[in-house]
Amino acid sequence: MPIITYREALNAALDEEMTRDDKVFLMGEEVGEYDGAYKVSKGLLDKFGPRRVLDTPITELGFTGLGVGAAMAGLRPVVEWMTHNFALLALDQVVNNAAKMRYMSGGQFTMPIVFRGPNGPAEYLAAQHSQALQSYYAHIPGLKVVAPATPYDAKGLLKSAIRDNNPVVVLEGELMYAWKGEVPEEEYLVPIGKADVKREGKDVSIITYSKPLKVVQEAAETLAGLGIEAEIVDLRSLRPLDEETVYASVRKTNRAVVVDESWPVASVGSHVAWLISRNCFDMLDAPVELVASEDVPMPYNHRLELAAQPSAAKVVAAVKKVLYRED
Amino acid sequence: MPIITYREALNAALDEEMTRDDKVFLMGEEVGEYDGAYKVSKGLLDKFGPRRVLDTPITELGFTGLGVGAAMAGLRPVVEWMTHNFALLALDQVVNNAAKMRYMSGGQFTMPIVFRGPNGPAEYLAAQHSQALQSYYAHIPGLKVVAPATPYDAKGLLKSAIRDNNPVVVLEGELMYAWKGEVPEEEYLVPIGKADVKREGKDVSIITYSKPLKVVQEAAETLAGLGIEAEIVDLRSLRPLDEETVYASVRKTNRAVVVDESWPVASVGSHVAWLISRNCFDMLDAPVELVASEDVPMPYNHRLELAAQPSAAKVVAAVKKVLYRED
Amino acid sequence: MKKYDKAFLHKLLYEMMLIRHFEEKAGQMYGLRKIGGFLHLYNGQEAIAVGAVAALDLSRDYVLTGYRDHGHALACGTDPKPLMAELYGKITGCSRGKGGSMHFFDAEKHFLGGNGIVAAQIPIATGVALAQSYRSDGGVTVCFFGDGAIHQGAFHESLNLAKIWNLPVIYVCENNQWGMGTNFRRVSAVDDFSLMGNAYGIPGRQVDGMDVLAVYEEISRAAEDARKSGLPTFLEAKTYRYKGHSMSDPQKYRTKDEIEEYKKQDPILILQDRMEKGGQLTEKEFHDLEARVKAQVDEAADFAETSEEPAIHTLYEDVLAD
Amino acid sequence: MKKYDKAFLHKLLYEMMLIRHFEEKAGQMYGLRKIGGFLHLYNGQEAIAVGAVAALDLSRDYVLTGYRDHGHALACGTDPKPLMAELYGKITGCSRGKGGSMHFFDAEKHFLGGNGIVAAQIPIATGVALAQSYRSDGGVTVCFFGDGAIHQGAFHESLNLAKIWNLPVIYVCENNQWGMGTNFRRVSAVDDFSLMGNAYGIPGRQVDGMDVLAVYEEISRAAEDARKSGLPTFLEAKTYRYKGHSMSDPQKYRTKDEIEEYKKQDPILILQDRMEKGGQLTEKEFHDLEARVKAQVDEAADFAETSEEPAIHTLYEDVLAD
Ligand SMILES: Cc1ncc(C[n+]2csc(CCOP(=O)(O)OP(=O)(O)O)c2C)c(N)n1
Ligand SMILES: Cc1ncc(C[n+]2csc(CCOP(=O)(O)OP(=O)(O)O)c2C)c(N)n1
Ligand SMILES: [Mg+2]
Ligand SMILES: [Mg+2]
Repeated sequence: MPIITYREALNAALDEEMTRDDKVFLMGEEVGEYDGAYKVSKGLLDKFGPRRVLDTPITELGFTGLGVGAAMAGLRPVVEWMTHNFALLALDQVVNNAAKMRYMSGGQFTMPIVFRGPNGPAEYLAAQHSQALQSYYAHIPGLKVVAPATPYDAKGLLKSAIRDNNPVVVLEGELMYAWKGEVPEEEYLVPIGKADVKREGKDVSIITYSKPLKVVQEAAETLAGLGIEAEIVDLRSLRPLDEETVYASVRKTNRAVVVDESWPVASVGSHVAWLISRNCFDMLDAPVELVASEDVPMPYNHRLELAAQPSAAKVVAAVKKVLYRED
Repeated sequence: MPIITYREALNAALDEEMTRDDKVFLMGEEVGEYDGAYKVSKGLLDKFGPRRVLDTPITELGFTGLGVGAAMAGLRPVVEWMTHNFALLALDQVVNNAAKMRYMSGGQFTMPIVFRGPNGPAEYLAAQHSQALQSYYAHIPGLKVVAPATPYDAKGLLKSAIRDNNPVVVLEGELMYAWKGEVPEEEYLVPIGKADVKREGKDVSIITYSKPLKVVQEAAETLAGLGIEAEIVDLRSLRPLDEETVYASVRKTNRAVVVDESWPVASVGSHVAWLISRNCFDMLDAPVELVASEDVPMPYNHRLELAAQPSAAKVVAAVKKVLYRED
Repeated sequence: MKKYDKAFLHKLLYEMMLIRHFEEKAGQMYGLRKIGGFLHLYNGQEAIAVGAVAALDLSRDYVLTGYRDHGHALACGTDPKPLMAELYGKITGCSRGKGGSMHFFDAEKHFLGGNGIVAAQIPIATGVALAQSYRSDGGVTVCFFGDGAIHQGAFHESLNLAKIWNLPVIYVCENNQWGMGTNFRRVSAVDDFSLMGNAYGIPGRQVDGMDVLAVYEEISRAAEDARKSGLPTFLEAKTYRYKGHSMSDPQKYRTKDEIEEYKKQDPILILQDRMEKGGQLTEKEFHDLEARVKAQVDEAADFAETSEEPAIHTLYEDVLAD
Repeated sequence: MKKYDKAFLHKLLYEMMLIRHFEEKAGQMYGLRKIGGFLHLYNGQEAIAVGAVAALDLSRDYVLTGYRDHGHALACGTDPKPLMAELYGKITGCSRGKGGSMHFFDAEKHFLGGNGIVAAQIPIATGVALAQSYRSDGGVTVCFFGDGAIHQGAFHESLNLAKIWNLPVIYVCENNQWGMGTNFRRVSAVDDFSLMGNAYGIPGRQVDGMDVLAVYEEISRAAEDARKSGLPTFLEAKTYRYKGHSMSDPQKYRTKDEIEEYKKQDPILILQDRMEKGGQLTEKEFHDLEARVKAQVDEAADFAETSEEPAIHTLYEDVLAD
């Protein structure tokens, strides 16, 4: 199978869906002539022309709202936010319109729109440019939220998101764009709402999604060296959440660690940790641990920045804790 | 002790703090000549004049940002949002500037600003006007978040918020403005970060805050009739969270139900439920239950609207569940 | 006046009267607690929705507005029955009882709401126009909003986008003088909103919003521009709101005299008077119109009254599409 | 030229040279990976920050800008040492290594940042001016932002507020032609931004942003207006960005020739030339200035290099004030 980057996988998904359906178009800052701030849309303007690839001014609220209107009128917009940090300016349109239009109208409208862009910290970018904001989207009924962690999932989920008749938020990652993985030539979709067991194991379930998958995989290697077999559940989809796959894993391992790069309070991470605590109550041999980012804004200094985020060492420590193997 | 409304308590807090400190001023839509959309600022324009009570145009992002600047320059703004629903438009200024300015500048600035207004559903207002958005604020390091449920707490917490050198979000409630309670004549403060046991009991801990306190109190009465003594912990402050008071209660009762009127996913409610699950793991005789709003946008129809929210009946059912007294 | 045929003028008059009467009935029913929440009535502003929509072709054009949306839905031809039922929160309501007064929608009639967030409809409408331009379908979108909405950033962002992309959108600011209790002059740097298009190279004009034919003319012209060359237009329609902002508004900010003064310019009276003078309306015809309007609104109220409440399970419906 | 005294001109020249050299050094150190993340250099635009700040009295005035903030901090008189140390992420940095390039701050010098969210500083600066007006302290706030920022709703909301409340704020749009890879004409409905004040009754002017004295004059005049009558001003300063948007910008959107063309108008060259012609600068004096600038920047780099990394526990500091 060809090995391509996460960036290329997203690009291929856009390309295929734009080829398949003339209603699909891309809009956002620098998506066209600049080929995308992170080059996800590379070549699409050349291929599809300025009708289908629209460079916007810096007006997150405005162009997001235009996307909502275009979707109500029957198009299938893909709105690229240069990063999710900037999308806070557009949140009203996402929460109050995209997510609620169908409900408020008693089901008269579909809202086939995708909001996508990099989320979470990259490197040396400080507080305003390093937020993992998935909890804001996951909180809202009427949205779907996906967070692919591999090129395969990125392509398959973005294609599903574009075909979905509901607003779907796609969480990518600047540092993930260069990650590589196998992606088949043939067309495929990854369904929204299905978690994926990325590693099987019997001793502990590590539930994660998005960029932290990498540190979790590193941690799993380290743990294997200690004779601990971790199972890794990649949620992939945060809303809807595939609770059953999570519980099935915990039923097997009786221990769970959730790893999430957002802040801990009122987060997807603590929510999943509670769901497991409640729904696997009788199976749990230890409290569910959460490895989140530190509860502080992100600093610029790189050492501090790394210290603020989930790391393999933190994951290993949390696993040892749920196994009562603290040294 | 005099009995006054929640609205009057907030008004008194504003009045006293504006009297005490010329740096304190109020700005927002209709706060002046109209006496406030919900009359919280009644009489303040007459008393303090237009320099200290500013009617703004409908520009949530703009005037919130002005507040941030005024606070950086040494004033102590109280920004009233007509409701927290509309403040989604201003969230960027709250999250990216108010909450982070101190951190990004290495501690050079204080940010003495209060953001306040009604939060959560009232009646017959449908999806865009009925959101309980506390989880958005509680998620963010650099903010403080309070949610008083009685006139006493409202006055004491708002005064503390105004004196705090950090951004404090105050969550009020349209339906709570008419609630009455005892408020002393003498000045007092309620410290930010202290929960309050509103009812003592030994059989179950019900952890709640803000408007749901009322249905929880009703439920506690019903439960008392069934011989079940519920302890009610009113969090009052969501960030910082007084975990110790919560755990002390659960240590006593061994069972917990969290009641929160926001949506369940990635919420303050599910976070607190996880904290208890983790930190009282060995004490818990049953999984922690969460009574939240239904995971749907709010409908207009009143029966549906009530069905979407926490009710005394739902709380009673959850308590019975954690006591394994399901009928 | 001569150039309009009688049937057209009767239609305009009928629609304005229908809106007026619908609003009166809604106000009454609010008083009887059949309707709850915020109810923003359109009395006084009827000429704007009616005159504007009369200039459109709703097989391809679209209309969006804010929360004061009853008049626009009726002008688009939505049956008053599901609208009144919506106010009652019934399952037969246009939005199945989920939207209420602020969230009227009629996808079929190309009425895309109703929006409770001040100015949120401005970018959305601009996006609808983007879809029209994308499909080159010759359609036009009319976006209504109030004098209070014009200061929101969304207005500025949208106008710039509409201009740089040549979108067929007509922005109509219904300046009814008040945004809740705030006179527009108190919160606006300029008195003449038509200036505000200049910053985006968009032609701005003022129109007498009490004169349904003037509105019709302006929108016709703007729609033609939009269809031909994809040019956006910005229109300030001067009008007045007779009722309080919503039902709970004590209206201390204005005098009864001020209201009475404006009522002399009543859009219905103006048209009625002109038609009578032009020989296009007899007294009998007017009474017939009144009777028809009354019957239609009564029928709507009956329909609302006798319709079912939504079943509890509908709470969980319409969240997501398949 | 005659009316400026020599010391003043030398100061302007020195500051522009200091900024230029600081940026060159920062760029080099980025290449050596001493500095990471986004680094937005100010080369080409020095006349704007320097000319503007020269017209201010920073004992009572304030300055705010966006993420391309090195020049403004230096123009405000912040020592280059803590600035360079900030770029290195050191504990001796102006923001203790927490802010980096986009978040320079110097509370003492009344430099209030540095902001990474395009246009977010516009309402904030307007709020600083509100505080000045509130205290009637005669102060003025200057708010810098780019041609890309002007389309954000925050701009529109702020200008209206500044005008209705008569706030002493001077908005300076540094039109360097490009917002990242986007030429300003491609995303703007109007070519002449100075028009955009009209919608708010705010006087708008264009100024040659390569001419430090022209900028100084305009800001002096605007500051006087603001101090005397609390009037906001809007200024478009035409300039050019020599370097890429940030260090990772391949700059395919423009030609080398375009850059070279603009460099002929270099703000430092222009002033230097005028001073030489006016007899206010000898070759020796210029070399001395160069040597001083170089020494100061080298010293800053040494300081940054030899400063400590922040201790891990500082991660948890500066979140909340007491
Ligand atoms: C973003 C937002 N802010 C505030 C409100 C509350 N609000 C509802 S209507 C209104 C006044 C709007 O006035 P205008 O735009 O003139 O419309 P009119 O009511 O006159 O039709 C306000 C402040 C809101 N719904 N949305
Ligand atoms: C709200 C927001 N949207 C997008 C970005 C990403 N971004 C950073 S700088 C920039 C271009 C800004 O151009 P301009 O305002 O002209 O300033 P210049 O870089 O030319 O100084 C963009 C799009 C951002 N930081 N904030
Ligand atoms: Mg109005
Ligand atoms: Mg620029």
